Amino acid sequence: MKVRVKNCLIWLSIWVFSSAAMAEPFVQGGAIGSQTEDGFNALGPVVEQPIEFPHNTHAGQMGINCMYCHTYARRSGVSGIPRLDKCMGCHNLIESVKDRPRIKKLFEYWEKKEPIPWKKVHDLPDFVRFNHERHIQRFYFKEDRPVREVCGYCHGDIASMTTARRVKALSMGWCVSCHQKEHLESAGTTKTSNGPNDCWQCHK
Amino acid sequence: MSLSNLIKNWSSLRVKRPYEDQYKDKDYKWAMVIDLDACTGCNACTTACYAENNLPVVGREAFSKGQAMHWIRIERYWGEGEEMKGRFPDRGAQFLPMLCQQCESAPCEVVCPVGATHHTPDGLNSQVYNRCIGSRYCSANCPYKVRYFNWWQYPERAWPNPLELQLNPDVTVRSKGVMEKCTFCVQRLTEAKGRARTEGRRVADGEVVTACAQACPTSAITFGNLADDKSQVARTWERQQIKLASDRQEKDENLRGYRILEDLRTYPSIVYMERVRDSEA
Amino acid sequence: MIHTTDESDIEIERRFVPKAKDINEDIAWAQINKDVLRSMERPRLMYWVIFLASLALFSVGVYCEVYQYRNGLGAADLENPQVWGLYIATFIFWIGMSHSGTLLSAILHIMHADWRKPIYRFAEAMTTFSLMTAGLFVLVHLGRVWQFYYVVAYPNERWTWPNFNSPLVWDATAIGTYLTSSIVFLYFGMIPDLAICRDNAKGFRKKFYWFLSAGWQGTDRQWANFRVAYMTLACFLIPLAVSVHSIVASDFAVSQQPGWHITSFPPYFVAGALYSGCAAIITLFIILRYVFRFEAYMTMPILDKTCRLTFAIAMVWTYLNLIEYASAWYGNDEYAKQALIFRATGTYAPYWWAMNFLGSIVPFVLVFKSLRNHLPTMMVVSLLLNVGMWLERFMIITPTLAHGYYPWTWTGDWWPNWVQIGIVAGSFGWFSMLFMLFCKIFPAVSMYEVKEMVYHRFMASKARA
Amino acid sequence: MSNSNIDRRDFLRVLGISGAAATLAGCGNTSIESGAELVESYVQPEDFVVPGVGVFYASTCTQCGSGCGIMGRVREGRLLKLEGNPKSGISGGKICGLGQAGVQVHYNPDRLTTPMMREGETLKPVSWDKAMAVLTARLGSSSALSGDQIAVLTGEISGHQKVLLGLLLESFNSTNHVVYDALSPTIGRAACKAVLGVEQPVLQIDKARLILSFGNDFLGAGPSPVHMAAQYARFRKAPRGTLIQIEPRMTLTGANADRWYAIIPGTEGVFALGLAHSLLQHQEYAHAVSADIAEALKQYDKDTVSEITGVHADALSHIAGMLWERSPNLVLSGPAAEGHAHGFDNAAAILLLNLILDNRGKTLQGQASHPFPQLTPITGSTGALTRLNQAVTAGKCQALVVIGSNPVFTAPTFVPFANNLSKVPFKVAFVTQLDETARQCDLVLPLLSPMEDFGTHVAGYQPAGVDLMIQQPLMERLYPETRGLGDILLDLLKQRKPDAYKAFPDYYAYIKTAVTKAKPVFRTTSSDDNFWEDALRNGVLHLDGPPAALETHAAAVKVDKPRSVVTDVHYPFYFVPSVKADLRDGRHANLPWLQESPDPLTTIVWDSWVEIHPTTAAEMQIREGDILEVQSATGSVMAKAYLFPGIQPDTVSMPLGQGHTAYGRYADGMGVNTFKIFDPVFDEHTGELALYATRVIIKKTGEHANVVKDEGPTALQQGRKLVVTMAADQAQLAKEISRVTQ
Repeated sequence: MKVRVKNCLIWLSIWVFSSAAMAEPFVQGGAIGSQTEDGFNALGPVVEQPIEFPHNTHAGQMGINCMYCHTYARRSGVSGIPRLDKCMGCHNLIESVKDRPRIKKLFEYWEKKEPIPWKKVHDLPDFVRFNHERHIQRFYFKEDRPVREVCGYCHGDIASMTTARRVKALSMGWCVSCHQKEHLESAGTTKTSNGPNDCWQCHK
Repeated sequence: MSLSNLIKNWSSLRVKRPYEDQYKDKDYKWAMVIDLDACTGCNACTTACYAENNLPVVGREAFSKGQAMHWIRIERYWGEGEEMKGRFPDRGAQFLPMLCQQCESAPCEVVCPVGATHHTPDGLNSQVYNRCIGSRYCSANCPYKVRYFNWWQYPERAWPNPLELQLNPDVTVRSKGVMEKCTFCVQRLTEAKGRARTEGRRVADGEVVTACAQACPTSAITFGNLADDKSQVARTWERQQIKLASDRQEKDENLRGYRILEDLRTYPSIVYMERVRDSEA
Repeated sequence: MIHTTDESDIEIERRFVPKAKDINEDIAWAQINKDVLRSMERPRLMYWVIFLASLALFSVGVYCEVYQYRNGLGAADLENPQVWGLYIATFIFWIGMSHSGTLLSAILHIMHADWRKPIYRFAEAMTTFSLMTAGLFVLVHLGRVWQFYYVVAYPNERWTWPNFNSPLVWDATAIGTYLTSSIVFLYFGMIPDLAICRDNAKGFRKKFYWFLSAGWQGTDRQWANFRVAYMTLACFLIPLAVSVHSIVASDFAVSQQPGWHITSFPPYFVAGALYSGCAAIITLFIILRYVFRFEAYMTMPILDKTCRLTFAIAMVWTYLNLIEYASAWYGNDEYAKQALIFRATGTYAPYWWAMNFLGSIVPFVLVFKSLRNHLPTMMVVSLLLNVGMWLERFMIITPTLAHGYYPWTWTGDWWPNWVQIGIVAGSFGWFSMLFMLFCKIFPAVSMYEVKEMVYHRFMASKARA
Repeated sequence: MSNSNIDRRDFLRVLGISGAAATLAGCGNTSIESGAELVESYVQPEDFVVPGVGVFYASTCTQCGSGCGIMGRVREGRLLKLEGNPKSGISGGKICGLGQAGVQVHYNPDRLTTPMMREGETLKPVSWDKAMAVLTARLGSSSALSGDQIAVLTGEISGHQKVLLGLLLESFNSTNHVVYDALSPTIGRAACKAVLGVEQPVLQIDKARLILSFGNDFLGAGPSPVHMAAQYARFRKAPRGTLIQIEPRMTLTGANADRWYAIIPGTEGVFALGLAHSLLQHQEYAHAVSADIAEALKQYDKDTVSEITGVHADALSHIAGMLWERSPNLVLSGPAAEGHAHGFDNAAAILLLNLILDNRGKTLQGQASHPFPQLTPITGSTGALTRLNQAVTAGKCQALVVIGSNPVFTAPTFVPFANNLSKVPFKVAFVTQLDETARQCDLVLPLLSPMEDFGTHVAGYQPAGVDLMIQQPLMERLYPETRGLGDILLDLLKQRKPDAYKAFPDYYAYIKTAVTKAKPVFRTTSSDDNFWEDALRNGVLHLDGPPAALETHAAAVKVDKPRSVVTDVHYPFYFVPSVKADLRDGRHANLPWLQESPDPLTTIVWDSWVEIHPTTAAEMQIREGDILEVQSATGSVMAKAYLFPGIQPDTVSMPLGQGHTAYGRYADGMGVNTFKIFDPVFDEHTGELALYATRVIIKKTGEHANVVKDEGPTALQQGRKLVVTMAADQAQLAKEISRVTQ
C-alpha cells in the first residue's frame, strides 16, 4: 500500500507541474509580460546612452510635444531620433545651461559635425514593420488624443524618465491585443474599428 | 488571437472559394495582366525582382541543382503539344513570365500547417517568413511551382561585403529553411496604401506598380487594383470577359485573355493575353 | 477478461487450436520466467553485433543530420520541385511499420487470437520505436526545425494558432496521440512482467523495475482492473492506428498534385502499413528467436500464421494498388494519367516495376508451406517485402513531384544524395538500436500472457481429450 | 515610393552610409532587444531626408552606350535600386536587366579600392600620392612624350570625359584616341553611310507594318534596346505589324518573330538581292534602281538564291509578296549579315531593299544633328585595335592609357595585343575593377563607380531630337581611395596647362560650367544655377530637332554574279557567336545578377555552351551536356553541347563574354572565351574583323556534364495551354485596352 501511495504522489506531482506550465499562457497578460527580462510590467534593461538625455525636463517640465523633436513619426514608418541641428536650434540660444556637462557634450558633437550614436531602446525584430505614421495619424490627428497618451501606448510615460526605457512587452500578442480592441475612427464619431488582423500588415 | 477569439472567428479560418463579384466591395484586390504578345523574354523583370526583393544569387552549383530563387522566371517553350512541329521553331519561341499567380483559392494556403501563407484582405497570397517552419508542403501543392525555398543560408553567402548595402530594408532577408515567393511587391503596396489612407483616399491607378511591371521595357505587365472599376487592369479583365470567380471562362473567341491551369479552380489573379502570330507570314 | 474453465469459453478457444502446436503446453511457468529473464541477462553474441552495427549506422545518420542542420537543406540536394526527397517517403514507411504492433496486440487481442501472445510485446515495441523514428523524420525534413512547435495548437504569447485546415496539423496531432497512446499501451501491458523483473532483480535494476512496476502485487483486484484498462486501451488504439495512416494518406489525397489526389489513398495506405508491419514482424521474429534463444516461444507455427496473415494483407494491398492505377488510367484526369505513365516508363520506372514485383509477386512465396517454414527464406522474403514497401513510398513521393502539373518544372534526373541516404540509413540504425536496447532491458516476450496461453492450451487439450 | 527628385550636391556627404546591417539579422532573431543597435542619427540633413522613406535621384546609365535615363532609389544614404527615368526620351521610364545590374558595378565585392603599381610580376597597392607622382612623372608637365608616343585606348566614351581626353591628348600634340569595340557596328554603319548617306539611321519600328530583319537583334544586344523594345511594343499594337527574321541562329528578336527562317551564314546579301529581283517584277518598283542594276539582278532568280541560301524558293516569293503588300515596311541588316568578308556588300544589298520599297522618311530617318559634336561618341572598331597593335609592335608607343576597355580578353589570337603590351614602357589603366588588361599594366588607378561620379553622356543612337544625359552621384563614395575619371584627367591637364584649367577645382565644377555654358542652345530663360539644378533633377537635357534627310545611293550596292559560300572540308561548320544582351563583350560578366539571369533562348546560366541543331546532333550522336571541342584554324575551346532547334543545321553557335580569368569571383572560370577562336577574316570594304565568318570543326571529347539551365527535361507545353497563340487575323487588338497606344 505504501508503495502505491508513493507512486501516486510522484505521478500527481508530474501532472500538476506539467499542467501548470501549460496553463500559464492562459493567465490574462501573463504570457505577454513573460517576454520582458525582469518580469511582467517591469522596465526593460537600462540602456546607457552617449548623453543622458532628460526626457523628464523636456517632455515633463517643459511640456514639449513629443513630435516637436521626433518629427519623422508622423510622416514615416520610422520615428527616428532628432537631428543634431534640432537640438542646437534651441540650445544655441539657451545660455543658462551651456556650462552643464550634458550640453557641453552636445556642443562637442556639433562642433565635430558627428552624429550622436544613440542606441535603440525599442528595437523590434527585423521582420516586423511597425509604422509610426499610421498610428500617429489615426490616434493623434484623427482621434485627437493627447500626444503623451498616443505615444505612451507603446513607449510608456517617457515624460517621467530621463533616458527612455522600455516598459511594454512589444510582443506579438501584446500588439494583437490592442489591434483586436475597437477604437474610435475619429474624434467626432462613435464609429469604431479595430486594427488590421492581416500578417502582412506588420510582417515583411 | 485568444482562445475565445479563435472560437468566435472559427468560420473565418475556413478557406472559401471566391464567389461572383465579392471582391468589388473591398477597397483593393490586386491583380495583373501579362500580354504575351508584348513580352520579348528579355529578363528585365527578373533582374528588377532580384533588386527589389533581396533575392539571393545562388551561384552555378546551386542553380544546377534546381535551387534557383527567381520569383519571376521566363519560361521558353518550343511548342504546345508533346512534340515539336517541323525542323525549326519558325514561329519563334514562346516566352512565358511565370510568377506567383496569387490565387484566390490557393492550394498552398490550405496546406500550410502554421498558416505562414494565408490570404490577405486585398487578395494577395501572403508568405510570412518568420512564421514559416519550412515543411515545403505549399511548394509540393503549388500547381505552378512558383514557390522557392531557402535551401542554404543565403544571407551569409549571397551578399559579400559591400553587396549587402544594396539590400532593400523594406524586405526581410530570408534565412535558411523558409519558403518564399512573389509578393506582388507588397512592401510597395503597403506604403502606397498607407499614404493613401493618410490622405483619405484609395490608391490611384498606376500610383503603385510591382518592380517587374515598372521595369518591363515593352510594358507587357500591367498591375493594378481589380476592385477599382476604372483601373486599367479591371477594364482589361472586363473587356476580356474574365471573371475572377469562374473556373471556365465563357468569352468570345477573339479575346486573348486566359488564365493558366484555371480548371484546377485556383482562381488566379493573373490574366495572360495570348501571344499573337501572323499566320500569313 | 476473467478466465474460467467454462465449457463455452473453451469452445471459443478451440477454434484457434491448430493441428500443429503453437506452443508446448507442458512448459512450466517457472521455466517461462527463467527463459525470459535469461534473455535479458546474456543474449547470444549476435545481439552485440547487431547492437554495435546499429549504433554505427545511427552515428552516420547523426553526422549527416548535423551537417544538414548547419548548412541548410540544400546539403541534402533537395530542390524545386523535389522538395521532400527520401525524408517524407521514409517517414511514411516508418509510420506504416508502426501498425503491426497495434494489429497484433490490439486487433488480434479483441479477436481472441491467442497465438499472438508470445510475439505481441516486441511488435508493440516496434510500434513505439518506429513511430519515434517517423517523428524524427518530420523534424529532419523541416527547414526550421527549431520552430517546430509552431505546429502545435497551444495558447501562446504570439496569439497565433496553427492552420487547422492543414493535414500536417492533423498529422502532428494524430502522430502525437498515437505515440503517446502506444507508449502507454506498451508500458501498461508490461506492468505485470515488470513486477516479475523487480522480484528477480538486484541493486540498481531492482529500483528501476520497482519504479516502473508501479506497485504491482498481482492481487485479484489489480488483475481485474488491469484487464479492463488494457481492453479499453486496445479499443482506443485501433481507431487511432487507422486514423493515423489515413491522415498521413490525406497529406497526399487532399493535395492537388496529379497522382496524389486519389480517394482510395487512405485505405491503400493503411493496407500498405499493415503489410510492411507484418513483414517487419517476420524479420524481427527470426532475429529475436535466434538472438535471445526464444525457440520455445517463437515457434514455427506462430511464424506460419504470421506469414499467412502477411499474405492476406499483401493481397489486399495489391488490390488497392490496382484500384489506384485503374482510377488514374480510366479516370478523366489527363494529368494523373500522364503522371502514372511517367512512373511506369520514366526515370524511375525500374524502381516502380521493382516495387510492384516485390509488393505483389514476391508474397506468393508465402503460399508454399515448405517455404514458410524455412527460416532463411522467410528472412529474405520479409526483407524483400519491406524493400518493396519502402520503394512504394519512394514511388509516391519522387516521381509525383517530378511530374506535376507544370512541365517547365519537371525533373528528369533527381536522385537523393549521401546526406539523405545517410539519414535514412541512420534511422534504421536508430530504430534497431532502440529495439535491441528494449529487448535487453524489458521482457521481449510477455511472460504472463504466455503463461495464460500455455494454461489455456493445456485446458483445451485436456477438454479435447 | 516618393518621387521627390530634389538634388543637392552635398546631401550625400552629410548623410554618410548607414543602416545596412539591420536587414541581415534575418528571420532567426525573434527577441526584442534593447540597446543592441544604433538609431539612424543625422547631424544636419536636408529637409527632404526622412529616415524610412526612399528618395529618387536622376542619373544616366553607363552600362552600355544607349544613354538611358535612370533613377536611383536612395534610403539612409544607400543606393538600393535603379529604375527608368520617365523624363528620358530614350528609356521612357523603363530599364533593362543590364541597367538594373549597374548597382552591382558599384557594390561589387571585387572592386579595386586602392591604386596598384607593378612591382616585378605583381601589382602592389600604393598610396594615391605615390600613384599620382608616377602618373605625373610620365604624363605630367615634365613629360616629353608627343604625337604617336602616347595613346589612349577606350571603349565607347562620350560627353565631357571624351572632351577632356581629347584635350589631354592635344597637350601632347596627339590625336591617338583609340576607340576599340570588340563587337563593332563599323561594317553596317559604313554600308548605311554608303547607301543612305548617314552612318546611323533612326529606325521607326512602330511605324512599320512589316519588318524584315536579317539577323538584326534590335530587342537584344542592339543599340538602345530599351527604346527599341518600347517601339516594338507599339509596333505590336493595332494595327499589328509583322516581323520576319532571317538569320543563321535565332536571336531574341528572332524568337519574337512571326516567321523565322534559318539561312546559311553569309548568304543574306544573296537573299536580299533575290528579293530585290522579285520586287522589281512589280511595276511600281521597276524604276527604283538603275537599269544596269536591274539587269544584274536578273541573275538572282529564286531557285539560284534558294540553292545558295538554303531557304526554300517559295519563302522568297512569299516574303517579296508580303513586302509588296504591306507598306511602309522596314528591312534591317544586322551583325549576323554584316560580319563576313563581304559583309559590307550584304548590308548594302539589304539596305537596297529599303530604297526599292521607298521606306526613306517613313520608317527610316536620319538622326537630328547634334549641337555639340565634340560630345558625341566615336564609333569603336576592331581595326583601331589592330592599328594600335601595329604601333605597339613597332615600339612607337611609349605610354598607353587604358580606360573601359579590355583588349587582352577580347582581342582575337591573331592580334597578339597581350604579348605586345610588354613593349610599352608605361601602361596605366583606370578601372573600377581589375580585369585581364589592367593586370598587365604598370599602374592601375581605382575609379569611382558610375553611381558615385559626375559625368555627361551622349548616346550614339539618338531616337528623337538630341539628348545630353547627366550623370550624378547617387550616393557617397564607398571607398575613400577611389577617384573620378574626370578629376584625374583634370589633374593631368592642370599639370600640362596650368593656366587653362585653374578655374576648375574639380571635375564637377568643370562640367557644371560646361553644361551651363550650353544653356543658350536649349533656349531657356532660367538662371544658370536653376538650369543646372533642373538638369540634375531631370537627368537629361533634351532638344527637339528635325531628323536629317537620307540620301539614296543605289549604285553603292555591288551586284556581282551570285556567289555561294565556299565550304571548307577541314572546318565543316559555320561558327556564329551569339551576343548576350546583358554580358555583351564580357565587360559585365562580373555582375552576379547577370550571370544568374538565364539566357532567354537556352535558359543557361553561369556558363558557355555550344548550340547545335538537334538533327545534326543526332547524326553525330551528340546528347545535351556532351563536352565538345570547337576547333577553328586559330584555336579551340571546349563547352557543353546544347541542342537548339533555332539554328541552321550546319552552324554551331557559342555565346561571347564568358571565360574570364581575372575579373573577380563572379566571372572567373565561368565558361570559355570564344573571342579566341575567331578566324582572321576581314570585311573587304572596311577592313573590319568579320565576327561571323569563322569555320570550325566539332569533336566529341567523350566527357559529359550537366548543362546548368532553368529549363527542365521538356521545353514543350505538353498540351497544357500555358502559352496560347492566336492568329493575327483573329485577334481584335484595336478593341483592347492598352496604355501603350493611349
